[in-house]
Amino acid sequence: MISQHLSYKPRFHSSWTAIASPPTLPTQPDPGGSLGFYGSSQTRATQAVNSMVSLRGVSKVFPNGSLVLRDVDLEVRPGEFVFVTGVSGAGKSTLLRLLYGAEQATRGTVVVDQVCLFSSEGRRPYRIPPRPLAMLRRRLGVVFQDYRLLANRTLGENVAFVLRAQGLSPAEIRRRIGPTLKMVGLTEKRDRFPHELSGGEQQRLSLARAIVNMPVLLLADEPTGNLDPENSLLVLQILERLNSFGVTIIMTSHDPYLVERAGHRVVRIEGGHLYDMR
Amino acid sequence: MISQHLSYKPRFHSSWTAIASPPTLPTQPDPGGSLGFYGSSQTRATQAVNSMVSLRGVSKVFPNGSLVLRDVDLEVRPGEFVFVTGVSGAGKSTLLRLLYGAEQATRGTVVVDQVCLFSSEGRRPYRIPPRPLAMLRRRLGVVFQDYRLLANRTLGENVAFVLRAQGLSPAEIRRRIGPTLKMVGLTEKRDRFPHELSGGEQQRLSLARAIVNMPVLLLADEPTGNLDPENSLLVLQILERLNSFGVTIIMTSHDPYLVERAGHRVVRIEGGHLYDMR
Amino acid sequence: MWALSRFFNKILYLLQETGLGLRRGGWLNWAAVSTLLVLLFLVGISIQLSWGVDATVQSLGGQLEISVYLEPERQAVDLQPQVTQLPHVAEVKVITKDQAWRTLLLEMGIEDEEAIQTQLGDNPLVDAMRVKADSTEALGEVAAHLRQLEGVDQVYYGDQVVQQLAQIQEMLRLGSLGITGVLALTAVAVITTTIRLIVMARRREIEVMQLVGATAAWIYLPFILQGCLFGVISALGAWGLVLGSQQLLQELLEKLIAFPFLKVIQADSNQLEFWFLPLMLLGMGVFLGTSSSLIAVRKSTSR
Amino acid sequence: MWALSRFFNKILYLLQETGLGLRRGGWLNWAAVSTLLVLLFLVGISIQLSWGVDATVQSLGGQLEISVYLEPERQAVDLQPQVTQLPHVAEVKVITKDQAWRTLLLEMGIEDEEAIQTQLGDNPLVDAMRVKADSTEALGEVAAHLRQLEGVDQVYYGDQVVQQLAQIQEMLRLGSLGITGVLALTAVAVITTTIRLIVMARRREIEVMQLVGATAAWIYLPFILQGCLFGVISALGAWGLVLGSQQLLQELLEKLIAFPFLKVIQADSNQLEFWFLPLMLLGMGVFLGTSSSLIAVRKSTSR
Ligand SMILES: Nc1ncnc2c1ncn2[C@@H]1O[C@H](COP(=O)(O)OP(=O)(O)OP(=O)(O)O)[C@@H](O)[C@H]1O
Ligand SMILES: Nc1ncnc2c1ncn2[C@@H]1O[C@H](COP(=O)(O)OP(=O)(O)OP(=O)(O)O)[C@@H](O)[C@H]1O
Ligand SMILES: [Mg+2]
Ligand SMILES: [Mg+2]
Repeated sequence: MISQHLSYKPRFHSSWTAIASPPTLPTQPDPGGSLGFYGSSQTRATQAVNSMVSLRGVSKVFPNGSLVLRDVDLEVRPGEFVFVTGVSGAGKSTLLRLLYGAEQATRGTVVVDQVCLFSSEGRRPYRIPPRPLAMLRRRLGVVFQDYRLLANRTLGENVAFVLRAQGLSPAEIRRRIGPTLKMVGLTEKRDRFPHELSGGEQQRLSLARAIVNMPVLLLADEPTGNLDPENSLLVLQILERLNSFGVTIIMTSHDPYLVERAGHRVVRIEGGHLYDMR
Repeated sequence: MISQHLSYKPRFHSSWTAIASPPTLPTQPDPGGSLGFYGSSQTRATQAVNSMVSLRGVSKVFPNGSLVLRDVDLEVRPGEFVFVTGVSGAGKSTLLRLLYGAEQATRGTVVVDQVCLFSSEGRRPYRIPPRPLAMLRRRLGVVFQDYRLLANRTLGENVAFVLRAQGLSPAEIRRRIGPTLKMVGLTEKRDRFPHELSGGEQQRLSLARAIVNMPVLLLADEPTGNLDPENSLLVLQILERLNSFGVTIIMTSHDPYLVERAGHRVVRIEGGHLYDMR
Repeated sequence: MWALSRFFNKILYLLQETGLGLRRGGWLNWAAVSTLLVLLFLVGISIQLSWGVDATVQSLGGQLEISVYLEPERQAVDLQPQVTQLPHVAEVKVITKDQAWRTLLLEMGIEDEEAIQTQLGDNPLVDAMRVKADSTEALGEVAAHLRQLEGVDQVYYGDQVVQQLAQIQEMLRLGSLGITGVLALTAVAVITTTIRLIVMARRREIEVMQLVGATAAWIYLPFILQGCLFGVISALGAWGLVLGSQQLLQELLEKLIAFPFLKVIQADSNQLEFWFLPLMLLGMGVFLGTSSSLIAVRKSTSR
Repeated sequence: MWALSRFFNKILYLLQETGLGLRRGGWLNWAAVSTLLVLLFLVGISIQLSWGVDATVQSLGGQLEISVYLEPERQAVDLQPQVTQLPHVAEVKVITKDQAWRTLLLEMGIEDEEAIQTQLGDNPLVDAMRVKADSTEALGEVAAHLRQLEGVDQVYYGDQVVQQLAQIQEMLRLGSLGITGVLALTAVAVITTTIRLIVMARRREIEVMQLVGATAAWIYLPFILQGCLFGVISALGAWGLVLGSQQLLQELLEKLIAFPFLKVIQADSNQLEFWFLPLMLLGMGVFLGTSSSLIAVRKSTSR
């Protein structure tokens, strides 16, 4: 069922990226040398093929002065499955928020799926305008740590919501919701409201919403925090199945056993730095 | 620091319980036999000494028809430490909510700290009136699964809040907040707002708020869900220290390793029934 | 074909979303509608009232005359055509000195025909005209013109009462204008507040919408449609209330005072004028509703 | 001692909580205050205006007289004391038939003293009195009394203008009463809505307060205090606006029309009447603010 939306093709399109022409990855030395700022498109193209997420020298300082990330580099290739670990308050959520544009980096370059979200290179910092950001977000799936469900919409509407925001037909939306809810085991609760769900059920609903539109990149912030071991494993299996279809997955987790068991790439944030663990 | 509020004395007072005169534990056979309903005060007194929480034949059916608890019995003695486990959606949170009066049982008797919250015995169901309920809640501490922090108050105010609701003097409140925040490791973030905290920090704040008024009974719903193993252990240690001072603790958890490690009493909810595991 | 179906889907979405907002909004909608309704009603009533008072004072003013006394030996009938052609003159009535004297004597109680005939010879009066102007304001102008005519001795128009009537009318006009203005301002403030509160109450929802990739237009159009709908509903309701209260006012006035102020009601649906008020209310409601939601929404547009 | 300090702590808490609510509420407070302010202002202005119009019409009505014509041979001075004692009679002026005849002749242009003397002998007139009533409404009553007096032949009072004036005054009174009523209703609706929205916006907070054992009074008193404060602030603001716009209106009136309607302004701060309006606005504001928050809060009280 799921596989039918899943014929993965790396995206080279982005007509508007060309129009907006953001400063693209200037940390990479320009091979042409003389082409200057706007001439580096070739570098970008090569870059784009082998990178889904690319952070270069990214620092994040919050307005209240707390320095969360310092000079972080991260490359995630399409189709990878990456665990992000670290103690509570290390900056895992902040890292993911930079990727879906909910926070803005203080310095460095953030590129996701060939779209530059932020770059402090160039004369003044470039920040992605609202419309391209919305378009990028449609290709992402996010499981928020605090779920962010819509309190006054039923489960079904909460999931449908993402698809409706993209103008899909009601019939198409109906067709997709069923299998997605089934995957996370919430089929019977389709017409309930979020406050009528247990904590773990809310978390699974959040996951369902993130995957219903078949994202190219799934950012899951602690998607198993309120789940028992069996359900955690189930969620991990869902994510791994998606990953096997070509979806890139970045997931944070506190559960060392889960991380251990999965055997995927692990990065760890500690003291603002990012360490590759496996 | 903490120990100074902690000289634990079992409470026999409750002048207003006498006034409200709720139907008290009629499931217990009346030893006097002829004293009838209001004569069972002696039964209650004996009961009260050896029980902090007492559920008798409690069932909970939600308005939408889902039956979560069926005919559950539970006795928790003062000073006990009880883990409640079960898969996601089993009814753990619902059980705790019955104890702090956020949900009302459908059938059975619920008594917490010698106060009857609900009883379906007698001609018609008894439900605790708002004022005694508020008074009972002041003696409880609750860590909510979804934290329930006040978004527009700083950390310090969020914690102070509980004490202010009881009319303590500002000086006294200030004196108590410092150590409590220190215990959960949030001293430096005292003047921040909840949305400026990471998920785990919010969870610890919720814990701080629950313990600041030295409750006689602490109900912790998944207090380590968003914490890394080290912090989880820290939280467990805090709870155990409180327990060693005489505070009764009922905690839900999904983490089998944590439950294993702690070695306390464990009850498990499965299919609406409550099983004593250890 | 694909583009068309997508467009259709979008329209459907907007309508559904607006409908959902209305259904889920509950009493928030009623707050907005009722506030707007009350304010439109007040505006409508004050307009109606100012029209009515205008018309009433107008008709009252029309009954006020200018008295023109000619020089002795002048005949009023000679001057009459000249006077009739003056601007703003509505009616000219000639009173010859004989008529005047006869009336006077009769009024004094001398009813003996013979005595009257005797006295007529001694008639000390002059010919006079009563001139009516077409509006109260024009009285002064007409009087000024009359004074310049040859053969006119004295021109009296208006006493204190007339002047004060004109002043009352002026005051009423100013007052109703002021009240209308203040009410319109209040309306804008209240609706903007209400819609901003609705947006705020759905802030979390909007946040999530932005996070899953909805564009600003997509998010805010339903709100704007909602505001527009509020305007339409309120305008219709307000018009109904205005019609109802008109009837009531009319009945009350007819009972309380003997003289019916017919000008208060203008319920002739064939006239163009009849449709002016509902159209104005509708336009005002839609404008206020839409622009208020725009303002409310504008303030919260960020990413 | 302990109880006292606890009580003091509670008061302190309430004040702090109210202050916190105000500070954190941001523009929500301004929404409430501005709505209430505008409505109080309108009420204030409409009351002022209705007072002004009342006074104006009163003074105008005071200039209207009843003409009383006696039977021939009756002396007006004989009747005068009797008339003066009638209820609602403000002033009585006697016009003997000699005076009247002389005036009439003079008006007719007969200025020759000798001719007048000649004519006086033939005086066909009767003695008359001009009676002023203390209010326009009393004219009818006074006239009826006068008609019953012995020796009175004819009583004339008021023409169409007088009647219409009384009717206008009646209409104005009705209108201002109606508008005041409608505005008061609007005020209650708007403030209740606003405060309920504030409560709703803080619903989560209230929920948490209940869950940690705060009693209903403890939770809701700050809201009620806040509502009361809104009332006080709005009333003060509204009074300022009324005073300001009074000045403006006065100046405008004085410029636009020659005759100053002195009754519109009553700015004598030594008079008790001067303090009536602000006190009324204050009372109304506090009442509306407090009762509205009570209503708003009542609706959301549950556990
Ligand atoms: N908006 C903000 N303003 C200021 N500081 C912030 C803000 N958001 C997060 N922080 C701080 O940044 C640090 C990292 O937060 P983050 O949410 O990324 O942690 P995390 O690794 O996700 O932790 P957890 O595992 O507990 O969720 C924390 O110390 C937090 O207090
Ligand atoms: N207000 C409600 N109305 C209807 N059903 C509810 C309501 N609250 C909870 N439920 C249902 O009751 C069941 C138990 O919920 P509860 O929150 O107690 O689970 P839990 O054991 O805490 O799960 P988790 O570990 O995921 O938090 C769930 O299936 C949930 O859907
Ligand atoms: Mg986090
Ligand atoms: Mg739970």
